[in-house]
Amino acid sequence: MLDVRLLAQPFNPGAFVGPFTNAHPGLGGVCTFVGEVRGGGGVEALELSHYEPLTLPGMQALAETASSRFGLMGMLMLHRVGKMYPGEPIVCVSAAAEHRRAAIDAVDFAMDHLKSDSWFWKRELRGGVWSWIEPRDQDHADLRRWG
Amino acid sequence: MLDVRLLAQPFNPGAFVGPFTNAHPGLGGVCTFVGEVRGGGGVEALELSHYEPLTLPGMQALAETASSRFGLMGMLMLHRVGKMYPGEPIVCVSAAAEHRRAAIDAVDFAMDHLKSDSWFWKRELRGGVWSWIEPRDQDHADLRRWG
Amino acid sequence: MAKLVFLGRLADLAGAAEREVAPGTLEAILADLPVELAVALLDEKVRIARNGELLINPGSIMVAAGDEIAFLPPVSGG
Amino acid sequence: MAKLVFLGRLADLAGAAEREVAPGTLEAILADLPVELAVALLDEKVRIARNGELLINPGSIMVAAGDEIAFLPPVSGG
Repeated sequence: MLDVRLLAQPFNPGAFVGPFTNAHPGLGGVCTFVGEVRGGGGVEALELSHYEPLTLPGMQALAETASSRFGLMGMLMLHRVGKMYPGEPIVCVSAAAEHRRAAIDAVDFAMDHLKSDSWFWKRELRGGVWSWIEPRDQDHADLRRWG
Repeated sequence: MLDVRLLAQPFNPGAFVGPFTNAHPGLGGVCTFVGEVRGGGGVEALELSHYEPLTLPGMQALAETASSRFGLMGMLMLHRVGKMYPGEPIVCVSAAAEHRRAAIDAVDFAMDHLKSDSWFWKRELRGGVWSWIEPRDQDHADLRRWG
Repeated sequence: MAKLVFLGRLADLAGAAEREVAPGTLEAILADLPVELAVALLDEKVRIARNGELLINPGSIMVAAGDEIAFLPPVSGG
Repeated sequence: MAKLVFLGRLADLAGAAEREVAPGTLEAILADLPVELAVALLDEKVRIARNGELLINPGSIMVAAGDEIAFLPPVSGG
């Protein structure tokens, strides 16, 4: 089962991961990554914008790629958009598989692609001033790991 | 925070992962792996035995090693013992870190070591007959990944 | 009319997330925009999509009435 | 008395998870056990712990009253 969503409001990852896990009887393992907004360096808020016609279809395609590449039973992929605050979950990716290596690798793969190859633009509020976050070289290095 | 436990009764991973996450304000990400008892191949039940003076101290040492190797903010490590049934969680490892790669790698590392280098002995019930599960070559290959 | 959509920092530069324009060639549409904005939109790192489809070679397209042309700067990453 | 603890399949072979024995050298204690069990306990893959400490060279140890000697076959893995 692929469950891919953009969420405009704060969410509780456990409320999605529990039902996702239960939807796959016979699984061997579930790996989940939850990213939160970091508050370090004086960040007061983060705003994510997306482009409706590309962002969700792109995530759906990524979930399908990860699912077939790693032979998953299912993948859950949730991403916040809009304005959010330190400590709030921003992304949650879960992979259900028969074997743990597939589940862990699929989450690693999906996170690398979500972070650097998905249609999201982020800006941060520091000291009352919004500024856009530019791409990082590390992201391209992360992607190259997957050939 | 290191939270390492042996559990003799069925458990709900979310009930541990939620509070574990909340105990680390400022984290960037949490990676969690939950393994369940697989019911394939006619397995009716699984029984895990452990040796009290070695098993829990060994897990504690593993959590400390993973935590310092990957610079974690915390690690949660839960393992069932006793008799369990297909679909029940058998292991749950969570790593909280500032950056996602550390969290994901720490879970991968901890699972490889928990599975093949910890003091647990498993037997399976199939067709009313219990039989011990022997070590697998794959486990040693998994461990060699970490040098 | 057609619609231009500006993502990320391009929206700041354009002063709005969207802008209505008359149909025509993309070249002509850009020529009517403030120069600084037009230059930013033509940056080689900015991808262009028409009606949700990324364009491989957007330079010479015709923008029809009802089209939505999106300008997508590099995503923010990690 | 001292206590022997058998883990995993060794408990099946011993017919019990634990066994009380008189103190003495490990060699003498094993010699009093059923031969098949003694052979299995001496398998090079079986680790031996005294009072929760793994022994590097258990061959010649003295087992004192109150000691707990555990026999640990290879763990099950994956």
